[in-house]
Amino acid sequence: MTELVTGKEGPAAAGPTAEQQGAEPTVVRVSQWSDIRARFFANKLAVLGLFILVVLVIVAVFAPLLAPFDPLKQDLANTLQAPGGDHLLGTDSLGRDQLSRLIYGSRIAMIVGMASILVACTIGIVLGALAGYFGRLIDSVIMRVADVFFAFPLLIGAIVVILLMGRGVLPVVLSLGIFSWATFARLLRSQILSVREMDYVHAARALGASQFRTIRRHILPNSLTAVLVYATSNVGIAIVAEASLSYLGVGVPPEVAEWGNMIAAGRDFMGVKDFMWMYPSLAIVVTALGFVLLGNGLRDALDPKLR
Amino acid sequence: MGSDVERLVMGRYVVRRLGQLVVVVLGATMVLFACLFVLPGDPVGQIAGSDKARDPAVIEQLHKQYGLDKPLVVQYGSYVGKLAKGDLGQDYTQGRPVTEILAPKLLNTAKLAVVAIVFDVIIGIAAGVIAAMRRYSVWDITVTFSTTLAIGVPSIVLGMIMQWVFVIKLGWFPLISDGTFNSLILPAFTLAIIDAALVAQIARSTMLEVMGADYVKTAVAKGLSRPVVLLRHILRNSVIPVITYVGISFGALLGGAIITETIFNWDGIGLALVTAIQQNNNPIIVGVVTISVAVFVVLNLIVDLLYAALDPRIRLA
Amino acid sequence: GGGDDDASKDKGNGGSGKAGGTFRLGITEPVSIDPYNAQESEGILVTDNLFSGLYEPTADGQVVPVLAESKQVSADGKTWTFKIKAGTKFSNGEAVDAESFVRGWNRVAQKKAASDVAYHMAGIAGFEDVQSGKTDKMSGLSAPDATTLQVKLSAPDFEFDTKTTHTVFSPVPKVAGDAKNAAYNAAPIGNGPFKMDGKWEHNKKITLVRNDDYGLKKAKLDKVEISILNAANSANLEYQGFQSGQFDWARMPTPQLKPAKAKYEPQGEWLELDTNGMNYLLPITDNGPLKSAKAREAVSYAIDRDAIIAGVFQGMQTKSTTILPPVFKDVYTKDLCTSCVKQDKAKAKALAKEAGLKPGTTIDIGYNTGAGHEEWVQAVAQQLEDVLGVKVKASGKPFAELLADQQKPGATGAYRFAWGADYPTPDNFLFPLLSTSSINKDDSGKVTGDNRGRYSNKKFDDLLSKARATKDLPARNELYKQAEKVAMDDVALIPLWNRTQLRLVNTKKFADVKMDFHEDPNLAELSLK
Amino acid sequence: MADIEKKPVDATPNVTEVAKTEASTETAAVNAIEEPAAQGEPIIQVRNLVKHFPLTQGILFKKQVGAVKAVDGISFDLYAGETLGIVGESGCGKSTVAKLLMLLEQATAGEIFYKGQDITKLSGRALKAVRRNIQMVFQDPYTSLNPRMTVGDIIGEPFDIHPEVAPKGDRRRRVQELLDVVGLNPEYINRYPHQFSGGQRQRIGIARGLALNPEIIICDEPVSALDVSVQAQVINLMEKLQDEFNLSYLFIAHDLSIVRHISDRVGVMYLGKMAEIGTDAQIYEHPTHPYTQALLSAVPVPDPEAREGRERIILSGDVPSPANPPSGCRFRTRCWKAQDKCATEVPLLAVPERFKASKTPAAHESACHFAEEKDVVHAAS
Amino acid sequence: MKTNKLNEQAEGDDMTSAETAGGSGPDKAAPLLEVRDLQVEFKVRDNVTKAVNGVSYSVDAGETLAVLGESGSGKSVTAQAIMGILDSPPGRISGGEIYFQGQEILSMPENERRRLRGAKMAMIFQDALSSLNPVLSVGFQLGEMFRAHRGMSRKDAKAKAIELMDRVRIPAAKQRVGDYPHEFSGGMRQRIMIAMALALEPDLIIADEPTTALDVTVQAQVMDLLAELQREYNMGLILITHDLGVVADVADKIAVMYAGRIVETAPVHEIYKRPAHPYTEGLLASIPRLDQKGQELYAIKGLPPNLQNIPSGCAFNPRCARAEDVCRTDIPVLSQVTERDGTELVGRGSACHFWKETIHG
Ligand SMILES: Nc1ncnc2c1ncn2[C@@H]1O[C@H](COP(=O)(O)OP(=O)(O)OP(=O)(O)O)[C@@H](O)[C@H]1O
Ligand SMILES: Nc1ncnc2c1ncn2[C@@H]1O[C@H](COP(=O)(O)OP(=O)(O)OP(=O)(O)O)[C@@H](O)[C@H]1O
Ligand SMILES: [Mg+2]
Ligand SMILES: [Mg+2]
Repeated sequence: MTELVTGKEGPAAAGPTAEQQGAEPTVVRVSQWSDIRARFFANKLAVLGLFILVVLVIVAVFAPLLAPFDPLKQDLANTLQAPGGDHLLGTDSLGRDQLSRLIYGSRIAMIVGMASILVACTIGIVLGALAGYFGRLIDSVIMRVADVFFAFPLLIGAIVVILLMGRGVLPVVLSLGIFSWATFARLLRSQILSVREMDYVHAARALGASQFRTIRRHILPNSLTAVLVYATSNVGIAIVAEASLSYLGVGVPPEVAEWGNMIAAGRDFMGVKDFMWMYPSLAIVVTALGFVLLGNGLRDALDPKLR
Repeated sequence: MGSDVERLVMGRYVVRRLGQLVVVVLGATMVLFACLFVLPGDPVGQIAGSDKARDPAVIEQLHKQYGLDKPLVVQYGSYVGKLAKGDLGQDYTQGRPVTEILAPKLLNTAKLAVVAIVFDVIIGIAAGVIAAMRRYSVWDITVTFSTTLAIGVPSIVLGMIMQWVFVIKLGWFPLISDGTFNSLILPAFTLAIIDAALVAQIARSTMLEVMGADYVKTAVAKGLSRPVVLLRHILRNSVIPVITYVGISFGALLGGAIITETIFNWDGIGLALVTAIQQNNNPIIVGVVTISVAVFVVLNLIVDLLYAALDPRIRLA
Repeated sequence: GGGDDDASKDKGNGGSGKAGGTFRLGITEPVSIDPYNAQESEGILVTDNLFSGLYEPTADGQVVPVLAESKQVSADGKTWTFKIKAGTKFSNGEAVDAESFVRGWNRVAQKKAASDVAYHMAGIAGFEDVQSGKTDKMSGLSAPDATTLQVKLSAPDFEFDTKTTHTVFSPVPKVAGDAKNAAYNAAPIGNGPFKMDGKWEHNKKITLVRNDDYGLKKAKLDKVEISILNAANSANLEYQGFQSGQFDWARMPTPQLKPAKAKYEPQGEWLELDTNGMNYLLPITDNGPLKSAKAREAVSYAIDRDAIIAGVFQGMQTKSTTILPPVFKDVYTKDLCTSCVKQDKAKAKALAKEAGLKPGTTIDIGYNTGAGHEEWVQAVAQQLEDVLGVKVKASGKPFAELLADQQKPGATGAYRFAWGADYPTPDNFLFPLLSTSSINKDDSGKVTGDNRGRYSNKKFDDLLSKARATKDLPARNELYKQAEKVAMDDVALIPLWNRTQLRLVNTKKFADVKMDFHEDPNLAELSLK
Repeated sequence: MADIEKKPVDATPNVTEVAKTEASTETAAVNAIEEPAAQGEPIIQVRNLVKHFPLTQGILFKKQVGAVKAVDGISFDLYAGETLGIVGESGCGKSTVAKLLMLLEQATAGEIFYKGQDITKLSGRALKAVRRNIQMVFQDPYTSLNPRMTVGDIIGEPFDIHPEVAPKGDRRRRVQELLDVVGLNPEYINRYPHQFSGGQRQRIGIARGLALNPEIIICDEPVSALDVSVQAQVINLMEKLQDEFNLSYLFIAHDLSIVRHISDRVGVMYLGKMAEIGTDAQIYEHPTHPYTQALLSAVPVPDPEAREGRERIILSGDVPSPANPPSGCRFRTRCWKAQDKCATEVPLLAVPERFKASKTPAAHESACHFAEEKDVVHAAS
Repeated sequence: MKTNKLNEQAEGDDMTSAETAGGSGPDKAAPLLEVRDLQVEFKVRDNVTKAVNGVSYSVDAGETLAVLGESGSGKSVTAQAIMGILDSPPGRISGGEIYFQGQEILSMPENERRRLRGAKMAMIFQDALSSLNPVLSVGFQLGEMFRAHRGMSRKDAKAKAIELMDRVRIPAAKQRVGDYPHEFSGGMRQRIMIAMALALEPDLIIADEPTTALDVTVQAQVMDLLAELQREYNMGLILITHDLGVVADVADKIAVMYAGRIVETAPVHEIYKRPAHPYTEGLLASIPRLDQKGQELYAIKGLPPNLQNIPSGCAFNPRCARAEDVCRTDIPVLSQVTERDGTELVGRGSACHFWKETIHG
């Protein structure tokens, strides 16, 4: 390599090698992700959130193994049993084992939470990316449509869709998805609008990169993080919304072992059989908290400002 | 600067935004109309609350009365036509004007929402300010922790717990919501708490941001006293994002009202919606949605105007 | 006997209680309080106390005269002539005469009224023409003089007097105008023991005060304060209100029934009554897995009503073993439904096998949501699955959808169903629910009548026709009994439990409080202690 | 550094003929583009380039209510192997010119000839060929590198886009070579941009620009964001590379000292127009446009000895908005020489009449009605 | 080297205030401002950034001290410590004293300190736009000075604000007094900042890169104005910059910072001719000059130091051509620079083990 750094008072050819220049002592050889991972795992609350969710996922996956009873098995001779004995968390008004229902409930929570966010994310990302990248008329039209959806309060919108589709897991997933994509689209669009003007995007275009390549390699990877963080923290919100729908009697059918249903069933027993609504409530709180913590942790870990 | 010109610009902006409002409200009602039309079942096929089917003659007469005998497009057209005059049609059970039915309920919900927003803002800003001022202190940690917790607690749960503790166990508040302030506190608080936590977090982070801003350094360097710096230079700039958030959250608040009103039986539009759904009382459903969408859009307009009023940098265009 | 002409029958509240006092209770928002469209217990509570008609029903299913001094029915059962008590007035001073009855009835039947309860008048000659808007006066109604009301029917009906117990047959003053008179609808002026104090404050309250000019036996209460509660949990609110002394009459939420009973029964504040309604499973009898009577019987045997009542209802309901509720004392035949008496898995299985119900058969059970049916439907579903090995698909829907489901051609399975009598006659159950003519399919095959189980049996229909043409009450009742037996043998309906009503009553303050035929407190008779 | 013969003093880009090559087919166009440029010949000729950014309003359908005249009729030539510096105050349109040349923005009007081809009209293969030959180095080394790609990916991306330049197996080696060329340790290939300092990142950007062996590199303020002590490293590197690879630079900067140091010719821009253009000596020692004179006089000279004697021209007022530029000469609102004529007549960029005949260094293009020589830099000595 | 040892102890912790760092000039009467061995650190996450590591300098009334140094060398942090507007947390003054008009101000109660700010010492920031409160009118912000320190009424303060805006040559001050910062151009904003600093005619002004954000031609306007006003009021001025050109124009003396330390101090004329520290030397050499075109530029090799991990010994040693072993182990103190014959050069100091070799070639 030729000597780049020379000068009139030429520091007697002190061999300015690249190695020396670059050898910043603090820069450990880490990839971006391991960096993020390290930051994430340094955050105790975030780890707690992750732990909660991992436990939940395990519970959901292995529900049949973990649940002591069939969650749908009624025992009319033993309804409303207080916690303890055979039924650790008691039984409901049809004599079904509360613990088993709680365990199976985690399945619905996880499936609905994740699937609905997946739906919202997919619609939001596609439309947001179109609006953000192409701008002009496409942008205007998409954003006005987003406004309409944004203006529906989530629950109201969801109820309308469920009215249309009937009760069940799929309608719940779709309805929650359909009424939360607008935020994703807006978020992604604004991210893209700023990323689009970044010099590295210009650089790629200047190199002759195709539009597709520019979007895929440069714009999306850099605008998606915010969306992903939002998505993570929103899974919790979706789970709560799902339980709320069941609570209102428009979610999944009442026989399904689901937390909102359990709370709804226990609601009238307030002050009489409080265990009925308290345990499922606790489950929702813990789950929602898990996602909040995970989302916060991810946000902090991915925030370039905190680097 | 030329205040006339500014007023003109602002006037045009408001007109344009109101135009947007019309577009959004029309879009929303159209979506809804399409949805309700596809629903199975004749909304007036049955005598309210019983298993008895209505007499075909009566059904026919009711169809005529509610315009259900006409094609959807015509129904939608006449709905929009009436909407322009502030008429939301008649409900299917009592045949009373929807506006008349919903007006007191809207008022109730508004009461709830306003008190909730007041709670929201007061609790949120106070907590946020304390946390930001005493950064890294016990206060800060407490606020961070409790806001995270509050965000994680869904309102169905919170509402039930509040009811259990304060109504059933302590008996401090009435179970029957009679519209008095006393019966308002619990639902409003339930409705407010999640947003209050978010407001606190936003307030905290914007406070911290503002506290680190150069102009705050300038203010301190000018030798201003702490309260002046805090109130005039920090707080004023921090409330702007809070206001924006509160505006947006109002929509969510209406959604949340469904839950809170159901739990506390607060006779508002949220509860009306849930009831109407059970009864296929479509005019009420459409009415509630139209109202909440319109309220949301109008509030956002107000927030934008407020935003411009508070931050001279924002130019409405 | 409802054929009594004794108009001055003392209702026997023997003057034990004092006059005065305010009775407070909570109801949900009624559809209407005007006689033209008052329909459910809440609306009728008000209308019934604002208006007095020809006859009224008693809690135990009898018919007693009010304004009717006498009645006469022609031999063909088509012409009825009522003598009306003279000298009574509406609360605005207007005299109550035969004309006011004619006015009231025509007002209901008019097309514009679109009254949900007008069909009770369907038997009056000329009703069709009024309903279709051709004219606005029923040709069958006339008032030859001020105290004579003559009613011509289009078909024989020896129970027309019983039907007039319904509030829809109330007289109205001239000011009532037509049925869409909003001012009158909100504050009806009537001729009842009470009158409106102010107007109906929607979703808030209705206040009644004693009508001191009432021409019959005056009420003792000064005032009735009716709070209108949120439908969403009115039972809870009523119960809470009762506990806090805010209400004198209350329903209770199911989970609270047990503790409430334990507490209030010993104090004499617990009221329990099997009323005029029944809860059924409505099987679709012309199609699907329950087409055969054996299949239906199998289902009936498979249900463990006792377990459900004990588990889900905490023992607060009574099992039903008949089609007609026990309130019809004269026709009630306990345990008519043998398959209802006790769950019998073996019989159920055997019958199912005969009927071809096997694993893989799916039975749909439809019910309406948000009305507290979720749990017992689930319990029934599970029992059927367990016992019969079939697959049960329980689906909850909003009311209108459920109705559409039941009505649509090709419906199968069973539906949750309940029926309450509008007036105390077995005919009001048997005819609309089970007669072939109540199926009423329209051109598209949609069932528009109330017989949505599509039960059709010539023998049953004949018995019913015969009963209707029988003037003599005991003979009539006997025919009804036979008809019920026929239907029950076919398991045309699967009875589940009676409509048992439970109330709390403030007996510390009030005396003689009873539940009337409409499940409301007998406001006109109760008194202060 | 490059030792290009100074252009003849009467070289006036507005007058020089554009040697247009009408390529009938795409292949012909590509061939014309791939033909190496002769040293000293114009390689890029910009003619009357205009870029207006529309100011819009509207809900669903936007209507234009005005325009920011970022670049408003600019012509100049860039010769093979030379460095053309462009200076001017913030917002005068320098970056916009760069983006137009890079075809990152669509020109509102005007032409850009590259080896005789109007590249604003190209597409497809020909456009790709142009892109291979013209590269850019950006001002901000922090935003010009994709934070989620490794250095190897960043420098290797040009090869992904133009696979014909380097066979797949060869790419890694080429990337390492490039790292070596710009003075970075080739082992850094797997690192991410955030692990480098500003100066190092700028080198990465340069390496990316060099990857395709371009003929022209457009540098938009390549050292402005760097620390004083690092600037010189990068400038030296750029000069060395110019020699080594026979590059032509369009070098944009607001630091006049650096521009002079690196440039053979310099253009001075003001509010979207070229005020003056000439060789570095002509501009720095014999400026004839008042704006250039003011600009030069305002440059702080890091020599306290020089400061006493210097005549400083302090301009009054601020730069007008490009959305609403003054009529006539755009500089007239701040010019001490302005007369009525300046408000009505737009001065053309041309060698001023009075110098045309003479062979003085003042005879270079200047867009001023009252062009007059004034040596501000050497005023003291 | 004796001085070395001394300073290492100082690094330890307990350096008495009597020990003014280095030989920064002859002892006159108390200077307007004197900073002694100031140390500031920032605690960010688990890291401690040592932003300032023993800075000492002084300014007299009417004098302009230019503080030079590249980005991150601690120039602004020192200034903020003087003004008492350090971000704390995470910032913390971990040592040193600051004397203002003979009074130690770090130990002063906050209330008294506040009264100094604005009234006796004022500061101008780099980015005027972000340094002015965006939601308050400039007139209000100017007037605040008078209301806070002089207890003036709103109306009087406004009149004063207009007067000030006139002073800094803002056209149509009366009409524009109610305008907001974003409605002004960059140059005008910076002039408003100057007006604010001058409002109460303070004795000391600290200008932190006042013109870096401005265009070349506007930069000249603003620097001119500032220098003129400084002369008029006979204020002490600390001018923070990394532009050696600006320094040459206005400064009387210079302090060069590197990695949180002063590496060289000198009267302005001398430093350009004979730098006594290799860093200053490199800095000067790497500037291309308008009038000296031709050769390759001199470049200081290597990268600026990482403040979380400052090289041992002389922080500049990895980039220094003269570095020897001692430079990697011993921290050089700022010592008096002398002529070859030993005569002290007034006001000159260098923190280099080999200053002699540097200055005398
Ligand atoms: N995409 C755009 N949309 C609208 N206006 C633009 C856009 N890009 C640039 N401009 C405007 O065009 C003018 C010229 O901008 P440009 O970036 O070319 O200036 P510059 O000379 O590079 O300035 P600087 O020295 O600050 O980089 C400016 O007024 C700018 O606001
Ligand atoms: N609020 C803060 N929090 C954390 N670190 C800080 C803070 N302020 C300054 N620093 C650190 O202190 C060091 C010195 O910063 P300072 O602002 O004094 O540099 P400077 O010499 O003024 O540089 P520039 O020329 O860029 O303004 C920097 O490394 C910076 O990261
Ligand atoms: Mg630029
Ligand atoms: Mg600084």
